[in-house]
Amino acid sequence: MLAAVRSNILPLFFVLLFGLSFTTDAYAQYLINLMLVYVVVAQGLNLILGFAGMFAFAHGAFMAIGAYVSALLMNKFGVSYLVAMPAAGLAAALVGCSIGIPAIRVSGLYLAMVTMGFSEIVQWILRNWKPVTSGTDGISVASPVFFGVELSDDFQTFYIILAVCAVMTALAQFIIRSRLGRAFVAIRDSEIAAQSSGINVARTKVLAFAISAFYAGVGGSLFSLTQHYINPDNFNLYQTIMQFCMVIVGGASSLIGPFIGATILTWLPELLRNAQAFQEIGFGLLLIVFVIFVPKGLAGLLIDKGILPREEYSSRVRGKWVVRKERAEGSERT
Amino acid sequence: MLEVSGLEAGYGPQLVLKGVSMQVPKGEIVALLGGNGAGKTTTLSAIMGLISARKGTVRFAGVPIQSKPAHRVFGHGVALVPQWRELFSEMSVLEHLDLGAMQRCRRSEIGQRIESVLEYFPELRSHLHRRAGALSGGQQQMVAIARALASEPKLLMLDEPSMGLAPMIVSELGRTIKRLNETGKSILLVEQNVHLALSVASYIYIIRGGTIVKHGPTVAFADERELFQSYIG
Amino acid sequence: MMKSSLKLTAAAAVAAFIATSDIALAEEAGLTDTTIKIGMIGSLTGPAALWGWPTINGAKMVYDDINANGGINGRKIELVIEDSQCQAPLALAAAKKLISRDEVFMLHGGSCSGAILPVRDLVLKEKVPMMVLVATADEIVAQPNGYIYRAFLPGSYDGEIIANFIATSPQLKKVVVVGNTDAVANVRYPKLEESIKANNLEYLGLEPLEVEATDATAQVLKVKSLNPDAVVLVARPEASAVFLKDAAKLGLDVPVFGSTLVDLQDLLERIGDPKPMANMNVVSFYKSTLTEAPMARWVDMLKKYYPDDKVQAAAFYGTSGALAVVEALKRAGPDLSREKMVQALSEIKDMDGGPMACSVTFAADDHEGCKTGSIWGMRDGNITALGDSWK
Amino acid sequence: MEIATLLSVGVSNGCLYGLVGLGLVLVYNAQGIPNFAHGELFMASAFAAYTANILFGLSYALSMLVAIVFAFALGVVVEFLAIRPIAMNRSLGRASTEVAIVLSTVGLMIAIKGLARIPWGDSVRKLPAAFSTETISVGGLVLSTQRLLIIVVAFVLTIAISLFFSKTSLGKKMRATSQNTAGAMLVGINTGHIYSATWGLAAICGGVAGILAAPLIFLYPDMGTRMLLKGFAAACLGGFGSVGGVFVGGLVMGIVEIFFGRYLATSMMDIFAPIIIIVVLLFRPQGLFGSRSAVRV
Repeated sequence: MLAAVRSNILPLFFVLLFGLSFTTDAYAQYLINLMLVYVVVAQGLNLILGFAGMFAFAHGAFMAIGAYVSALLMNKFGVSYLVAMPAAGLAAALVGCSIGIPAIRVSGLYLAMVTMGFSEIVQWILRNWKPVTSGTDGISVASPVFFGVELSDDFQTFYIILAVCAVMTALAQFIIRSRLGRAFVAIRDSEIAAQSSGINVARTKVLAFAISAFYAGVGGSLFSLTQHYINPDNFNLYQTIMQFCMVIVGGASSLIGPFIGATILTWLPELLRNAQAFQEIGFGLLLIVFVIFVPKGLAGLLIDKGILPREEYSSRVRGKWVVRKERAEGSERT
Repeated sequence: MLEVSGLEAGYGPQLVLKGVSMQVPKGEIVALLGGNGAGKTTTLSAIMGLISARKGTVRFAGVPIQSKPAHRVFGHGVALVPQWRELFSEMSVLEHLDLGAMQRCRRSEIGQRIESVLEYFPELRSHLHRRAGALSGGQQQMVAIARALASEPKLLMLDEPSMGLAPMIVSELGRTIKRLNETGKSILLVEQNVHLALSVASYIYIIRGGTIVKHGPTVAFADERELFQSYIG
Repeated sequence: MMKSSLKLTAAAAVAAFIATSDIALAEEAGLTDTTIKIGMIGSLTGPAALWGWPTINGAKMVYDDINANGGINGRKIELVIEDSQCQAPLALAAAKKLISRDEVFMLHGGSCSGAILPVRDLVLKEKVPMMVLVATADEIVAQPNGYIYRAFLPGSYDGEIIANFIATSPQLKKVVVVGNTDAVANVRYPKLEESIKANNLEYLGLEPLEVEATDATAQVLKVKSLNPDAVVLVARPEASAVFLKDAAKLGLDVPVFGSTLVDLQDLLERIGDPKPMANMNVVSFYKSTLTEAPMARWVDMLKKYYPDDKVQAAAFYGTSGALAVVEALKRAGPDLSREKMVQALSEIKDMDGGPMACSVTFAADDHEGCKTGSIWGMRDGNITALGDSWK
Repeated sequence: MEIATLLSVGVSNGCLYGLVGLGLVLVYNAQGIPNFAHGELFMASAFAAYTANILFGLSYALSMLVAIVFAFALGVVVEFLAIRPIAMNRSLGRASTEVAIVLSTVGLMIAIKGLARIPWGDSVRKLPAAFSTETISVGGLVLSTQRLLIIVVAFVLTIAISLFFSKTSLGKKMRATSQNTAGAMLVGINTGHIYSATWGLAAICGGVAGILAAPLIFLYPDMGTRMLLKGFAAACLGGFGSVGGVFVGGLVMGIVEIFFGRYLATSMMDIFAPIIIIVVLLFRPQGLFGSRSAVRV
């Protein structure tokens, strides 16, 4: 029984949330929805940051692209949400590609700055391209309609969000276990080694950008459903940093990490509402404490303690390459 | 001078050295031979304190140094010339010598130190103000050795100094190593070049799979080919 | 492992059950025979915290005062205050918590338009009366809307006030606008431009100024080259001060009109030099400066209930809203309900706006209660109310 | 005349960007990471000067000194508490270590900002200028004394830092460590101390900029973020190579920005810095003057 739970933890989590939706109030349901939305975005960030080891500082911007594209398609062209949401993901992926292609030319941490600059520019466009984005006034988002039924409240949108989150999780698992996922890990650990084992590094990097942006775009589209209204402020630097916190606290390069991270970072501020202690300081310190003391995040910790099952894709690569060892091995190979 | 016993070390979860024991007596040249991945560089890194030893002891002049960081080990008089030379590519040759001497002598003595080091490498004199990155491979190797010598170490460790050098320069290198030894320096030479090792070392250790598999005075390994086979095989 | 993940979800489940089983005893949410529960939302932490407590306390002191004097129709006001951090997801969470978990009778909140706009939908759907705290966007209160009211000068109106004022002086013809491009400034531009044109003034365009500008040399020189008769400055206090200093330094010598984003007293303190202020005029919410008699009652009230709070312009933004809430609660009588409350609010006519220059008037199809402010300027080094025409 | 005015403002702004950029470059060269908390060092130093001068009533010069010492100490403490534990953790791969350090600086950025809000979040504060006469007139050109001070101090500091790197032994050790950490260890340099010193020096650069800029702007906890981007842009233009290069990068940035704003579009001034960052890093990663080899890969 316990073993069965251990190995099916994510499906069980979805079933539990589904069951819970019959007993929650609007407030809790809203937070569950928001949490699932953040899971989707964090999974995307995890793919590029945790698995491919690329520092992309632009997930707020990708979310914005997704949110605005789906909202505008629905508001201005009356497109069904079933079309608008994937379109939002694709639009974000396209933009992700287009900044990914030049960005692969800059190595390592220059990427952090390029992507941060990109986010600033997206913010500026959202604020200033008023005929389309309505600038800082924001735009309200129509509720999706399925078979004549308008899904407007949190209990109804929950089903869409839950389904999308489950699909995206399955997709993430598929990617991680595929050749592409292994290529991600290989370029993270050593680009030279990856190249010499026949991986097209440039293409893999662009794909990492595109896939990661796709997740953020879909997440942004779902986010707009929870809010019914979006404006540029929803997608600022703070949003990006929060996504980073989720990945790091939950556990980078683990499928379950984004779930843990999104759960904690959505609920903790709410539980501490009355204390009003969880402000920026707590947020910042949480990030620092985790990168120092729990670098593998809670998922890594639970896996190491044997509480969670080892994820086959991550155990294969864990700690295999260390900088000095690269040198040492390089030397002894010659 | 240097006593290593039961040394275990590695990277991350991987153990590379599985109990290495060896000695470098004062004033001797000792060679450590081994194939690719045998743990030669790891041994030097562990002695130098670049990676931390998990088990075993390293004593230098009777003092345990196995848990000390590299700069402290250096302070005891151990200098390493790494395989990849690890030069400061944007700095001049003179600055390299300066930095080498700086930590182990008074400011007023630096000039004198540099002068004495340059006696071994007269060729460097004409390149003192050039960037290290702009030098040839042989010259870079000289700078790396000279930088280490500037600290007047008691033990000099050389990690495959012959690598990538032309045969002419290798034999020149052999002569320099011998001259250094004649001034009383203990030397630990890590090599794949069996010929060079046999021509300068007085005692030989062979490492394979992270342990010392054979050792003895050089005369016992007179046949080069047999020696080569023994660590490859 | 099962334990840890189950624990989490179990905790959530338990919390949910507690919430749903805690059914209010009164017929209408948030009411008992002795209390009325009102939910407040403000930006108490994070970058916008500057406005958080001062504006909340400016409204809260009115409720405190009512409670100290026995309450309304036998009921005392009980406040539940939640933080929005000026972020939409958190503001929405706060509103949902207040409505579905704390089951408040009504809301009085919102300090950032962007954060509170998502709440509008929710409030209208749940039919909860709401008084806007300090958020200025028109859309929040715009019709159709049966439940949301605002009792202070909304952002878009100060442009009209300024344009009308400029038009009273025949020698002022050409107007240029300088301002920030963030949400609070942007809500003001459409109506400002429209009013300038409606008054037959020449509109020379908008020169953006960064919110965090450290200097405005480029803007001042550009404005000078356009040769305007007056400048409308729609910027936050920091950027406004930077602009005024550079304008004085570079010899831009035309009247400048500030929006309600700035306060003359505050600008004077910031710049610390009356010279750059000589041409400055602002639209103000208030009847008088904080040091003059009409404001004395409110300043005293603040000092009484919140002696640690700074007496500043921002302190009284929320006061008129609280006064309107109290007035409506009184009118709605002891047999209170949300619908009666909304009815009572809509019937408020010509109520004294307290510190506000306007008198508050609502109608069933117009929930913007306050549409006038006054123009103040520096005259002989003193802050002087100029009224609504050039003198 | 107008051009001279624009130039004087552009140059002094550029000096500030250059100083902030220099602090970023020092840390980047030493540890290969962009320090996202650098803007907060700028902010914290400005508040330190404010606290010393206004709250404790110290003389202006003494407050500046206190603020500089504070900046140095803050840099060293931050390195020791939040950076070193990660840099020393050998169990992470190189890529993970760098990402972890960057995230740590991001955490610091938020935490320091939040910390500053506790005493100073309630209102905006102002630090007086160094000289009581605010402007002087040179041949009809009105110059702000504070801006002149910025230009002079930035020039002097840049030259001093250049000399520090080429002449002093600590400077040489810092250069050696940034070029080859393993090599530095092998010549007996305690790289831990060097990192502390680097962060301290970087914080001084940011701090001096903060102190100098404070009288021109107003002090509030969020004042650093904008400066961070401008500093990045200056560093990118300068090419992360030499001290002088970054300073010139800052000047170019300051001058071009203001002329662009005046004659093309003031609305673009907001995103001038990110555009420069992207364009330079993508098309000329060695900066305007840097040599290709100076780029860290």
